[in-house]
Amino acid sequence: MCLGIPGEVVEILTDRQDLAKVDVCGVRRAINIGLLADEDVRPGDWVLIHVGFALSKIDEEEAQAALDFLEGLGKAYQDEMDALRDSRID
Amino acid sequence: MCLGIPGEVVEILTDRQDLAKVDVCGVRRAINIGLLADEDVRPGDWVLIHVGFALSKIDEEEAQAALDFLEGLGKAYQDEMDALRDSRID
Amino acid sequence: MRFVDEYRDAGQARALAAEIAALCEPGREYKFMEVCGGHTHTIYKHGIEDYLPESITLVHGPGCPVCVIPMGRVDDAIHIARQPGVLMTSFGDMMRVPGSGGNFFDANAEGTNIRMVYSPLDALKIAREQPDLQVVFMAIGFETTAPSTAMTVLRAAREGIDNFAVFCNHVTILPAIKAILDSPDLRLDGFLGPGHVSTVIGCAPYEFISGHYGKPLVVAGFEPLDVLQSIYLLMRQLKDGRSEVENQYTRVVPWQGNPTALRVIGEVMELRPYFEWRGLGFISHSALRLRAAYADFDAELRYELPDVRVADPKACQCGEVLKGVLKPWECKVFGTACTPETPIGTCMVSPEGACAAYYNFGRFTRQRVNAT
Amino acid sequence: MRFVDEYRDAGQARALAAEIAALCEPGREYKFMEVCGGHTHTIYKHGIEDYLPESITLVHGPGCPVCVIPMGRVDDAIHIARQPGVLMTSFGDMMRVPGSGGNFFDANAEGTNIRMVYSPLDALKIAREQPDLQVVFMAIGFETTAPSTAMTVLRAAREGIDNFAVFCNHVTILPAIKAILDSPDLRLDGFLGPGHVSTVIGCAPYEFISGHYGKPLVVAGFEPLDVLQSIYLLMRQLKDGRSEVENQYTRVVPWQGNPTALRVIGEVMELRPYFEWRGLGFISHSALRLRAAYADFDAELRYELPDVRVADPKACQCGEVLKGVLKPWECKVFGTACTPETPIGTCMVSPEGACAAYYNFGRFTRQRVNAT
Amino acid sequence: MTTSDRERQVLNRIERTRRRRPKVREERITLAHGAGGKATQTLVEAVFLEAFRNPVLEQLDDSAVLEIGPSRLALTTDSFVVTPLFFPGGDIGHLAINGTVNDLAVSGARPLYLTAGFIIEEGFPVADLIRIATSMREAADAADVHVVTGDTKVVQRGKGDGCYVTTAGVGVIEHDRRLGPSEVRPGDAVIVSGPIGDHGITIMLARGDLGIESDLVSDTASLHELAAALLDAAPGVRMMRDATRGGVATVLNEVARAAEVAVVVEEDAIPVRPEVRGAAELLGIDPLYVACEGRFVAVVDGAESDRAVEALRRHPLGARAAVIGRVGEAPAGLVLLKTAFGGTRICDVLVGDPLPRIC
Amino acid sequence: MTTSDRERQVLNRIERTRRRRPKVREERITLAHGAGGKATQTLVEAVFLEAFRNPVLEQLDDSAVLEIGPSRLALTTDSFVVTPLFFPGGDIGHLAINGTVNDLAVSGARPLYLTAGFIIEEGFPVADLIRIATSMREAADAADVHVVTGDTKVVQRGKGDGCYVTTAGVGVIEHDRRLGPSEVRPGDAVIVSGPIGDHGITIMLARGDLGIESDLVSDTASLHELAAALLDAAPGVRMMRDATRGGVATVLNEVARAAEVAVVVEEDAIPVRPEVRGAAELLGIDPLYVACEGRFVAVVDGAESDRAVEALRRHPLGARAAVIGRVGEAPAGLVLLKTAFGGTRICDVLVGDPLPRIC
Ligand code: SF4
Ligand code: SF4
Ligand SMILES: [Mg+2]
Ligand SMILES: [Mg+2]
Ligand SMILES: [Mg+2]
Ligand SMILES: [Mg+2]
Ligand SMILES: [Mg+2]
Ligand SMILES: [Mg+2]
Ligand SMILES: [Mg+2]
Ligand SMILES: [Mg+2]
Ligand SMILES: [Mg+2]
Ligand SMILES: [Mg+2]
Repeated sequence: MCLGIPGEVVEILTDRQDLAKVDVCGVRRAINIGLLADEDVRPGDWVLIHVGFALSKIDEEEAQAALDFLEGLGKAYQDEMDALRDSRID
Repeated sequence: MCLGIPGEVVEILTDRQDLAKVDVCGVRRAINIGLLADEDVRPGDWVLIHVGFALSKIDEEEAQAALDFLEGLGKAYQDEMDALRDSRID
Repeated sequence: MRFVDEYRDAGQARALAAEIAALCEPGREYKFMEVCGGHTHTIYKHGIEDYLPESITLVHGPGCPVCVIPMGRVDDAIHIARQPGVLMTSFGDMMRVPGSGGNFFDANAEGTNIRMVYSPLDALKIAREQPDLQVVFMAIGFETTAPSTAMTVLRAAREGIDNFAVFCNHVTILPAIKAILDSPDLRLDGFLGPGHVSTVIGCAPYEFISGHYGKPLVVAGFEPLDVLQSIYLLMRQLKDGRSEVENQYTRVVPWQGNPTALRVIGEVMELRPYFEWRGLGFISHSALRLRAAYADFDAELRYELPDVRVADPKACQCGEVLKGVLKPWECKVFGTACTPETPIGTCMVSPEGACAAYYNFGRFTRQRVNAT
Repeated sequence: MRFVDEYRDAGQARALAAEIAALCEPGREYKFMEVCGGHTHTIYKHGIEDYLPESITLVHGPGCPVCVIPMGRVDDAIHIARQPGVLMTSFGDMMRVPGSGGNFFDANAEGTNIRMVYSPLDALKIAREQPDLQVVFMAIGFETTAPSTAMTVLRAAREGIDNFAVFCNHVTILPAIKAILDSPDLRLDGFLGPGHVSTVIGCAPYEFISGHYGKPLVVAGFEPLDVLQSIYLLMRQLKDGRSEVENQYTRVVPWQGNPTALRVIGEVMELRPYFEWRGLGFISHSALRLRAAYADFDAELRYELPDVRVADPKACQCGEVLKGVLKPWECKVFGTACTPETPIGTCMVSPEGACAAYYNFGRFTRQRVNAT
Repeated sequence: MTTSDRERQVLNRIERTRRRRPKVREERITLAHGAGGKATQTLVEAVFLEAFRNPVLEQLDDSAVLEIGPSRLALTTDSFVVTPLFFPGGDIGHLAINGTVNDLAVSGARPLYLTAGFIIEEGFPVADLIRIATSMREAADAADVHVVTGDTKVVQRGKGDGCYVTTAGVGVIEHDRRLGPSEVRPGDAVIVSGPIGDHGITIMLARGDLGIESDLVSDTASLHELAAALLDAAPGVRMMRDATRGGVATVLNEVARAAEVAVVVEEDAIPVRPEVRGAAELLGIDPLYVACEGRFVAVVDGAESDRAVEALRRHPLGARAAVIGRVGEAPAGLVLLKTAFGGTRICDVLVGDPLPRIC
Repeated sequence: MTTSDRERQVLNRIERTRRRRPKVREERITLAHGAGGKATQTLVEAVFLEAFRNPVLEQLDDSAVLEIGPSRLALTTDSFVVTPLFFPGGDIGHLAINGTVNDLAVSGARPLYLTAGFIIEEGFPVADLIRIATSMREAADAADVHVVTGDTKVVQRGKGDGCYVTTAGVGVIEHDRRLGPSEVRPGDAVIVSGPIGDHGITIMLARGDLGIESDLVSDTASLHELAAALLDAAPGVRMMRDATRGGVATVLNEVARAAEVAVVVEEDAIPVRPEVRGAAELLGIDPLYVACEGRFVAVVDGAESDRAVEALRRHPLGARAAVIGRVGEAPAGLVLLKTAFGGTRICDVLVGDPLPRIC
């Protein structure tokens, strides 16, 4: 019910400024962007889609930061595992 | 369209005096006898049925008279034919 | 089946045939018109012509109520059926009668709801049971059928059923016979009178035919012996030099008709000033409509009808066939472009239409029977 | 799939799992409630529990909007759908929720016309295109979904579409969390905050939880790494002795939420004095209804509702499951009398319901995985 | 040229027209296309035969006869859309089994295995479905066949009419006789296995809207034993066909056309129950065109007709079997009816059928 | 008793419940009964299997396998009620042929002859009917089968939905291997013949009411060559089944239950087109449950899995064939999914299906 899917805005419909064509993995749907009226949505932006409405704009910098954190963690863990394995081999 | 079928009245419906149950070769239907209001239709009478209405009561005497005529004619013809054949055999 | 099977005896038929043959004057041709499509049907269905000498020809008349409905009326009916909420009802015979844009089945295929009923009372019953529907009954038929429609309207009025209406197309037989008698291109020796119409109107109304026009008329029943006997009676009149109205069908037709039925028709309906008959054109005072007192039940008033006159297809010669001027097979499209499957004219639709009866039952038989 | 697949990496999950394990104090049990059914679904669908140490238990919360709809509201919806000309619409999740006399599919089998739509705007579109229908949209959902309903009502009003109405069942998340926090029978160590609700209401409203109740809350995304990372953040807070509202889901959730959405909700809807939640009973100020200004679009006013309170089936322990007091499998009818095929309670219907998620995805896995 | 020469010319032109390749003139399907008469025939030939054309299908027989490995098999299918679903003497379940069994049986096959596909309307009572399945089982047991595979679909309310059933069947042909309308030749005798029209009239009355009451019951039955008995008794069986939609008249016309013979039927000899006749007269229809679901028409060597009828009469379902006519040479392609009255008329294929949805 | 003992007890009780004889609890048929999930299964077992019970039907396989004389034949049927009738990549005509050909092919038979029954709604455009028949011919030619007999019914407007088609098919089994889900054993490999879910998603989007655009086309295709190639390449083929209504997950569950094995699938290994995934995410459905009409699931001896996949990939329809999992011993009767994330979950039969009328 609270399902939210990220999609990329590919076009703002010229005849209906509150509608954007959004692409999800190659399928497209007109999504109402009226709830992002203050946000200046443009093609190339990513939005979170919920029951035909865009609920929020996805913040790519925040996303990158989170991924960086996770990757750092993952890398550290991997290094540790490798070290462990190496130490065992020794 | 002007199809008329003879049927035998088997019952006057008690709750609807303008309806009679009529039998045609063993199948039965309620038939409106309102057009025969002056004729005192009773079980045992034969009527001519057209689109759910009885159009006339069948006159059994007249029917018999016609049949008698036809049979007389047929018999005379048959006798003649027989005579003809007999005369040929001779 | 009583009152039916007795009148189908082959032995008696042979006897009657012999009598008829005996009445033929050598070298003379006889032409009798059976007015009623019911007779046309009987003649072909039972093979009555097999009993007749070559010199007697049966000419098919205008008495098939389905055949005489003009295209425009079919279009009007479909127009009514297209109105929202309308259930159109009629007798099965009407379903295949072509309008200018197809028949009732075609209309149903495109979304109308047109259903066959056995009786106008059944249409009224649907209206009573389904008050959300507007039930229209397309009434067709001669005086035989008009009383049933009238009775149904009376009942609807009595019960106050306001979702019921009649699209009235009842026609009267006498003006049509008169039109034929007045047409210059047809020579007839007498008429087989319409048996079931006569149960209602009786026999006296035909006296202008035997009197003014000097043509004998025998009111005839619908079993094959009835028809043969009626021909026999016609031949007798000719032999005797008489021109009378006779009643062969006495078991069913009282001379005075059915006064109740006539009263009911008169109460509910009145003559139209004129009405178009398919192939015959406009004939004065030849059809019935509802009286003003029953205007509430009159579909012609309830629905705005296009009421456009549609010309018969060029190839159609139904008029000539209905007037008896042409034999069905003489129509240029008979059996090729016009078949029961793809009828161009109405006479090919109703089982009582001359073209349909001849196509379905009659063709080939006379010359081929002995081949088998 | 961008912003999705990146958060499903098994390697990073192992790293996070190691960090989480490292934060566990020996001998201590941790209980975190995921408020939102979306999280419950993610947890079972991706097998997140496989990464958690035995000492951490995830407790499923009340945040599945389908699960909290009481039987009486389903009955009311079916009652509306039974009115002539009504097309009832709702999200697919609602179709199988049992009312006292069956679910929407059963109602349809008996003659109603209840259809799934993807968006409330689609319901409005049907109303626009089929003016003969009365289209009712059964609105369900938390603050995530309420703005969409509100926007749809605004559009209907702007366009003057008068054959459209909303049967409003929107609920608000905070009173439910508060009810749980106030319930005596549950000890929790923290909350995974509902990510998509928070896109609308933001993070600040949760501060009473970390403040007044002293329980840490992390607003969490819905991919499995989001959930693991949020658990990690909760564990850190516990380790650090902090109790704060944190936002793990910063790529989607702004701290302040979506002011436009909040404004739209406020314009169209107002809090009800109280509302019944399935299993939880009546909760004050926990649901929304249309404001008087939009009364024309309010199905509760347009149709006379039976509005009968229906007691939950005796065997049903959804209330305990929704409060996190019972694990799904601890309900006496779980998996035998109550299955997704024959649900007794709502938690077995929605894919986000704890019982459904556990039955469909979770059962058997923990102990059997290694067998294969 | 005399009048009768002209008439003969016209009639010949008509016969040529009748034999022309059929063409569907309508833009939309009407009920007539399903009624089993000319419109159905035209649709089948113009659309389906045209699309699928192959030598087996071209026979348009009750069953397709196939050589698979060393076996000769018969394969057939029918969809059942009767309304009402339950009627005096049976229900759609009986029809669905018996209809397919009969198509196999009249092809000379021993019916073995059936498939069943159900298209059910949302809201249909499960109890009625069970009743239909139970009837199918009963009928299958009676016919000694097995339903070995099936399929179930559900369509939205308003997209169906309760339940439609499609069965297909496989049988094995254990003799090497060739059967089929084209095997018929002049001198053969035409037989019906029992009184005609019971099923069609029963269905029509069961709908209730005609207000006609009767004690009629459908004749639905499986004819495999009767067909086998006939094959045993008369080596000169030319063809059998169950007289379903379109009735006996339609079967006879198929024979006349396929074999290029005249079929001459004696009206008097055709067994018709009085009630069938009564209902038919009331409604203005002809029993010759009314469907049976448990009667077949057979054509046998004229010399074997007595033996054939005796064999049929020994079976309860054939107790009123009768020779109803003979095959002649001319007019080729036509069915003639000698009326009880002593006249002769044509008996053509019906254009429309007043009885839709009878099976 | 510890918590986890208690949990295990509960779970065992559930498994016993799951295996109980199915009972239809509803009084009326709902759309779920036709969606191919649990409700369909229950209806089929409780009503049809109960009524018709015989050893062949009990297999509930794609086709019934019959011994007729010296021949081993496969017989199958399916009714097609898809809406819309015409969709990207095909129409009901393609489905009706390919569906039945595939049921024969995955039974290990060489498809030979088909029957076709049409239930057409009054008013249906004749041009559309011709289009459907033409598609059927195309598909039949491609599958090298012949439509040898058929039937046509017309139902009133409002009693149908344009056109329903029921096909039945006969094929011959020219080898003596036994195929079927109960032949599966631990150690076997699970294969799908190509990307899943294209058909179901295409149909759902083709209805237009979701407003989703895509370039997806149905995968409808006839799998007879692919099935034959697999049989040739891998003597250890245990079973094949086309993944129609209910999708791959439903087939896998049938295998797990019939063979009393655990089927363990790697989520990562399942070929799914991005567009299918996108549409499925938007709609909240799982491609594993979405129908294909041109893909099968096969289980082969684990040692032959590479050879099997190579053989499939040599055919254009199998270009993206892949091993998606393995068969284990326990938990018997269940399908487990190893998620890309590294977790494990159950993958049960779906109760309702969000996609009615897809075939
Ligand atoms: S053949 Fe057709 S067009 Fe010609 S007269 Fe007869 S019905 Fe009319
Ligand atoms: S098993 Fe069913 S009744 Fe029990 S809590 Fe879960 S949903 Fe409710
Ligand atoms: Mg047959
Ligand atoms: Mg058949
Ligand atoms: Mg048949
Ligand atoms: Mg199937
Ligand atoms: Mg219906
Ligand atoms: Mg299959
Ligand atoms: Mg099948
Ligand atoms: Mg199949
Ligand atoms: Mg058939
Ligand atoms: Mg429809």
